[in-house]
Amino acid sequence: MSVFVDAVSWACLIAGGVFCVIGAVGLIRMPEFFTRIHAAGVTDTLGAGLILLGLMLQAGFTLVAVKLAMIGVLILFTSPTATHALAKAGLARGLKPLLAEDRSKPSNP
Amino acid sequence: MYTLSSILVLFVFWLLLSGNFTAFLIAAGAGSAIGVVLLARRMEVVDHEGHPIHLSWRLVTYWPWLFKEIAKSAWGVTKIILNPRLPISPTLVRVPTSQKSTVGVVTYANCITLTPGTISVEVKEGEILVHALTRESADGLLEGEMDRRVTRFEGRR
Amino acid sequence: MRNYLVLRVIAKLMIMFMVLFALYVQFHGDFGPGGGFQAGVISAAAIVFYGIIFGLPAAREVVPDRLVEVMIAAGVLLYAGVGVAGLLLGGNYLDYFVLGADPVDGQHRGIFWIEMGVLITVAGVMLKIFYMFAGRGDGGGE
Amino acid sequence: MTAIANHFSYWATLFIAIAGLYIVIARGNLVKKLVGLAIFQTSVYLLYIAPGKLIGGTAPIIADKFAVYSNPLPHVLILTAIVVGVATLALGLAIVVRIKEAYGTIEEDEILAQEQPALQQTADNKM
Amino acid sequence: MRSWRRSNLPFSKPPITRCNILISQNYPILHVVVPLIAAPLMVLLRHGGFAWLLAAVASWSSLAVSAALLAEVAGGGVISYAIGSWAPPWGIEYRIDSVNAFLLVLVSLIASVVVIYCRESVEAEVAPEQHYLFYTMYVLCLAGLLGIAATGDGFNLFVFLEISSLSSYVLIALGRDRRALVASYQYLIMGTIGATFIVIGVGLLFLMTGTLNLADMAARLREVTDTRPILAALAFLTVGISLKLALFPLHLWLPNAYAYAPSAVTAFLAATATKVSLYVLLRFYYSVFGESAVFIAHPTSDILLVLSLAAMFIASTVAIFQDNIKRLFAYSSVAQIGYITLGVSFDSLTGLTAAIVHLFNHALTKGAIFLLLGGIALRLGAVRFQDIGGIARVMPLTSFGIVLAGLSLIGVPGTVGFVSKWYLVLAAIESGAWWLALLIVLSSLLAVIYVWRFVEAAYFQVPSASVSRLREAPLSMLVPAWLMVAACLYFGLDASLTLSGASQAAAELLPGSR
Amino acid sequence: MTPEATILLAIAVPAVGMGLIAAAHRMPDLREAITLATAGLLSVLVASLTPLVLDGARPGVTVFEMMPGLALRFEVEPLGMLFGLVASGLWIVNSLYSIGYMRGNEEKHQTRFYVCFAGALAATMGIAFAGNLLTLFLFYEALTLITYPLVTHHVTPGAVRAGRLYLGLLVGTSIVFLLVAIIWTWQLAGTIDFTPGGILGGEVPNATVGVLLALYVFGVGKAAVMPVHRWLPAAMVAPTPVSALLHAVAVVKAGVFSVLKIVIYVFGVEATAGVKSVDWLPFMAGFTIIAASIVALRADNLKRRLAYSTVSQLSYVVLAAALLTPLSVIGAALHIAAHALGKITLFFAAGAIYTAAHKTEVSQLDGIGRRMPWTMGAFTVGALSMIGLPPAAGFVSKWYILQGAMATGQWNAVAVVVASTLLNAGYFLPIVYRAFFVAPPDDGHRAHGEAPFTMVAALTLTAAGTVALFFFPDVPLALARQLAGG
Amino acid sequence: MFGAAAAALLVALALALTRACLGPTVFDRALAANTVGTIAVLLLAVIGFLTDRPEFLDLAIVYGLLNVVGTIAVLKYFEYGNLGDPGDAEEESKA
Ligand code: NA
Ligand code: NA
Repeated sequence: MSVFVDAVSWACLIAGGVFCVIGAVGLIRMPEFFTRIHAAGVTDTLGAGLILLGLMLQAGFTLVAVKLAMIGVLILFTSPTATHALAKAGLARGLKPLLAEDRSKPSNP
Repeated sequence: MYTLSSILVLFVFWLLLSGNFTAFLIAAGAGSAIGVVLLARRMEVVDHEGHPIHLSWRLVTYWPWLFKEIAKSAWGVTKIILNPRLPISPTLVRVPTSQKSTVGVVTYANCITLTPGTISVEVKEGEILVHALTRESADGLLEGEMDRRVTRFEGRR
Repeated sequence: MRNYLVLRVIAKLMIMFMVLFALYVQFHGDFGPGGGFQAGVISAAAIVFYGIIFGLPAAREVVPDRLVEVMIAAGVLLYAGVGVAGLLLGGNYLDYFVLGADPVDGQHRGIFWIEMGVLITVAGVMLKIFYMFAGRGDGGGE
Repeated sequence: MTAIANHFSYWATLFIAIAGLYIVIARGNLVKKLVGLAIFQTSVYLLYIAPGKLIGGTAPIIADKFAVYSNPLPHVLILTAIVVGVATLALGLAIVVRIKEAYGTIEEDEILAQEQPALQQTADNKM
Repeated sequence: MRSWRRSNLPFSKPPITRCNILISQNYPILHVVVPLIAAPLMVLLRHGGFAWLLAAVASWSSLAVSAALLAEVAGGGVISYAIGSWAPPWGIEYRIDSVNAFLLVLVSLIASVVVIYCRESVEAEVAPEQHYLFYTMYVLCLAGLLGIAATGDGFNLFVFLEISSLSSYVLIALGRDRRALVASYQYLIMGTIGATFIVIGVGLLFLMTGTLNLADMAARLREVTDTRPILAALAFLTVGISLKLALFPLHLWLPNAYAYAPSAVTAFLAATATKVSLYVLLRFYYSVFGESAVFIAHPTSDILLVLSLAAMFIASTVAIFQDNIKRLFAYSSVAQIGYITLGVSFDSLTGLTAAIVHLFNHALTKGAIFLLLGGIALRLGAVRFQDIGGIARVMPLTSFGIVLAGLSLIGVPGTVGFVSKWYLVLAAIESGAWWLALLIVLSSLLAVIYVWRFVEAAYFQVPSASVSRLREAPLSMLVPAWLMVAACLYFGLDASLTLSGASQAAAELLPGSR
Repeated sequence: MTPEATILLAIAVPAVGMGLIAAAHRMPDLREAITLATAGLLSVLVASLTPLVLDGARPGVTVFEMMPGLALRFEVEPLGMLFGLVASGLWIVNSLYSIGYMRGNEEKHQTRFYVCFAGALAATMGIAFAGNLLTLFLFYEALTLITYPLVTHHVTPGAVRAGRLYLGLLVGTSIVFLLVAIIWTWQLAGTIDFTPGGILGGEVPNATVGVLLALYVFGVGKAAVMPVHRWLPAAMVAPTPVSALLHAVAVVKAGVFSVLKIVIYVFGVEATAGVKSVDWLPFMAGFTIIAASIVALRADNLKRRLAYSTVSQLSYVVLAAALLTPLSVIGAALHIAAHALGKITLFFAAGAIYTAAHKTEVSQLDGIGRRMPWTMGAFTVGALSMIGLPPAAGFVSKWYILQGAMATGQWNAVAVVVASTLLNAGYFLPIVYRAFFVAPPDDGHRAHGEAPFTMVAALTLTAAGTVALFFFPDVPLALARQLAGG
Repeated sequence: MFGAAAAALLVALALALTRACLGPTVFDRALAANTVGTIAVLLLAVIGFLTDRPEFLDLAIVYGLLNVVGTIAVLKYFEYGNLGDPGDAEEESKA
């Protein structure tokens, strides 16, 4: 049991770390601001979630796990909020997204 | 009503954090919960928006679906990032919303943002302006699956 | 920004938990110094968050300027007062051991009140700073 | 290992300190200078985070039921340094705000330019 | 060494006999605590007059406590006081010996005199709603300076340094000229860089020795083999402290700060702040690193010597060409600091005595001058040469006081400046460098020039209409200022007290040469 | 009254007088009365000490310790006694003269003038009775500062310039050279008390002695050895009583007094006699004597001529001290007194001419002796004393100096004295000749007589003194002999 | 294993910091800073396990809270020019 949990938790940690790096790579690779937000999302969701899950598995059913869960919930609530605020502010301040297609125009005369 | 339930929720939150159950800490927790709610009333943030207690039990069914969606779309974005050609087709799109309450709309908007590949840029009357990384993810959103689930999660009052 | 839907809802959700978490840190920090500082920062951050979303006037109504100043002073006074109390009870300055029936108890009490002083001061100072700058400036940066 | 950690903290300290100082010196904008100053102060935290030989080994925060903790705890020191840094930054910004109100600018050269005519005038008066 | 609360354990349980309050036992901390408590009280009460009263009481009690401490250690004793009864090196130790007791008395004395002066001066120069803020910062600055002097803990020293620095930035910014803001900003930048250098230096020593207690650090440094970080620490500390004490060429913040601060602030800071920084330098050089590590292993002496000479000549020369008289005397301060560091550079008992006694003497002299200039600023609004022509006719006491203190700057016998010069020249001759003795006295001729610029402006010009209307400065400002002038003359004629204190302190720092 | 109290009173009386004079600034008559009373009291006090000193006593008093091992100390020895007598005595006469001059010329700031004058006397007494170099230095600087307002009395741009030079040279040299010399002495000998026979004897390397002597001689700028003499002619812008103070009563006398005292009590006449490194000093002094005389010869302005004459005469004292023989030391001491009496007479006369006739140039003095016989008579006596001819005091002092030089075979010095005597005659006798034997020009100037009575009385008194010193040099000679006897 | 996760997080941190330095717009920097914050929170949690000091979790929570407040403060500053504007003028609400 403990070996199995350990293995899963290691896997989660590694995968989480990898996703974090991938998100960060995306942050570098993406051509402009709005597309970069999507890349950051990978770090915020899958990366963070997997690492926290891995740690929780290590902690077992303890207070530490509760706190880790709390961090998870915190990220769950704040990350999209901050991201949304960023995107909104960018658009409001005249940042033009690089678009392949703009389907918002018709309803926005 | 909101006040009492808020105090209760905060007190439970305290106990969860604390893990220590000495008389002093429990008393401190109760006192803190009451004090915080009093402060929050002063700020006028104790209402259905600030304390959506009515939604709590529906989380059980909604969150697993959400996590699955997040994992799926995150994997999609990962593939794009790792693809040397970086096959993106950024798209702006307006997504109609069917939620009745502000909490519902916010939940929908945040869920859109939370799933990688789509971000809500502006929340307006009856629709959300969404920026999608690819046409496909925009199309996926327009199918309305998430909208329906959030509306169901929001429930009818 | 009170009409900024997403932020408003999230802020309303978070603020109470932030303050409670601050108090949690405060009350559980009595074996480790620094609890008061973190608690002060978090509770001030909660008010600042409120101020950002609902506007400076609203924040000023919840925590008036005069209260902020009193907080700063009272916190420092509390800190120094604990020190003097140790001194008056026959110990050295900031001597916790003489504050209770036995040294352990005394240390608990001493640190608790010290940390309380720190919390109040730090929260006061952070708010003071926020109030000082929130109303001014028009994008002096880039 | 400790030695490497120590040296790492030396170099990191040095790097951040120089970077911060560079900003302080090179930038003419008073706010940017303050940002540089804040970065410069950050270097201190790094230095104190890697204490090689603390008296009594690790610094306990919660150790046993009742333990003696010693005062030179790195994180207390860093915390204090942060408090000092925040206070300095806040005071600096407060002064900059008042400079802006008094001079209408926060660019160093423009402020100097405003004071220069005054100097010129005193020189003329003396003639 | 006598320990006031001797403890061998990390903490010691003192005998719990309640209410055996011996206030005198707590003297080593009280002089800091009293102003520290006074500060928040002022903020709570927000009343200018009350704040002044509180500041006065705090300053005077600090003076009384400091004097008692000096009397206690005058015989060469050391008082060790453990904050919170945590025995050093675990806890923060306050350590009073004849060196810092001397400084404590100086700082609290100046504060006590200046605070009387503040009543009228601050009324005129600071907006009424900011009076309580002024006095809050004043006592905080005092507490910081006293704390720096008293503490035996490296990090605590940094904290007090920042308390005093931050409050002095505020005090300077309260000046009514808008240039005060820029001066305060510049000082903030330079001062923070200096303080950060100092805390980096302390941190390096902490890394090497694992202790922050200065006495303990000194003992452990002897065992450290890797000397490169220690050299780095020495360099960081030297540069940092030099910034704070405005050692040439790191003095750039000083002239504007002194010129545009409120008069009382200029007097207080000029008389105390740089002096306390100098104490820190001496403390680190002699008590922590040790004389041999600083002066024999490295060319510290030569560097200090060159910089001091540069300060003496260049700053004095620059002073001559100033139009703003406060700025003139600010540059003179930079030059005078050069004299002090020159004394240190000799690394001899006489040199150190000269440095310490000049530290005291210059505090009196500059304090007096800036207080008196404040009187002119009060009446005239400005202290520039073109405005003060013939002012001696309408403000005879103020002008004559400045002349007397100016004579002390020059080093005319019968003033404290002469005593300093005597010992500096003696130290130079002792070290075999009689050419240096000539340079010392030559540089004081520059002081003759700038002091005489004032004399000629004040006495030999016909008062303009605006000057003729002026009255003598109010008594509450004249009395403190003339107290300082009188001290300049008294300690100039009878220097046995100051010299015995200084040589005792020097001997304390340089135990080998006693 | 104990001698100790007398010494302290001698300094305190003029100091208190300053305050009283200042207090009486609205009542000129009372003010001048106080001045005269103070001067008289001071003379009595100083004179009362003379018998003691003549009997070989050296009354002294230590006031307090200024720095460890360095006390503020007074001690009366023969040279100081002599200087004190001259200064306090001449102050009476000078006060008398000043009253006439200041009122006659309607000078401004008269109170300040009398206050500073009294202060200058207090400082001079401190110098005369100084028991060690530190005390001497203290009062030396005090004298410079208190006389500064006198030099700049007229507050004209010229006066301010002269004041700058006065202050710059005197304070500058004293701080740069004298102070360093004193501290060096202290470091070498462990004491700076004036001790008969000197304190540097033996232990100090010869070269150091030479350097030290140079520091002292040029450090005492008031002795006006070239090239630090320039302040003296510049200070001529001051009113004549001030010039008298500078040239006769106090300032320059304090200078040469200090040099002589330092040579006798710090270096020691015998101890230094064989030291080669001090040989430069007679040459420097001799050069000053000759060079200043030549300048005086070419000066048309009367006060300027007198000023350069002073520069020249002062170096007699320095030269005499530098000869390092007992006889020349007697001559040096006597010359201080003789030159004081003679030069004050000359300045009084110049001031009287200016007050009565508003004439300042030598070339304007044709026939003036007929209108101002008393004044020009006194002038003649003073001139004789300067030249060193009987029956004037200058003869006595020069005689001793020459004897000292010849006894030790220092023929260069003899030559200097002889040459300078000729030069002195060359620039003084023509004035006497013009005054009495050239007819006054018919330029229609208004007729004038003598100057106000107090002035004439004063200059007559000093001229009489000059002659008296020739015939009755007993007291000064006795004091000077004690000096030489060691 | 915690070490590997920590190393990965450090790499991610470095990349995010690179973006923060590169910009080019303020919003890019803010985005990068926000990501840095998230990574730092995770790093703190991992370090807590690595050094067996669970109190780092509290630190992580504190950091997370401050991160979001900080990001929003920066955005508000750039959108409104100051932090205290109530922003009532803006029309967005549907509630
Ligand atoms: Na998304
Ligand atoms: Na997203």
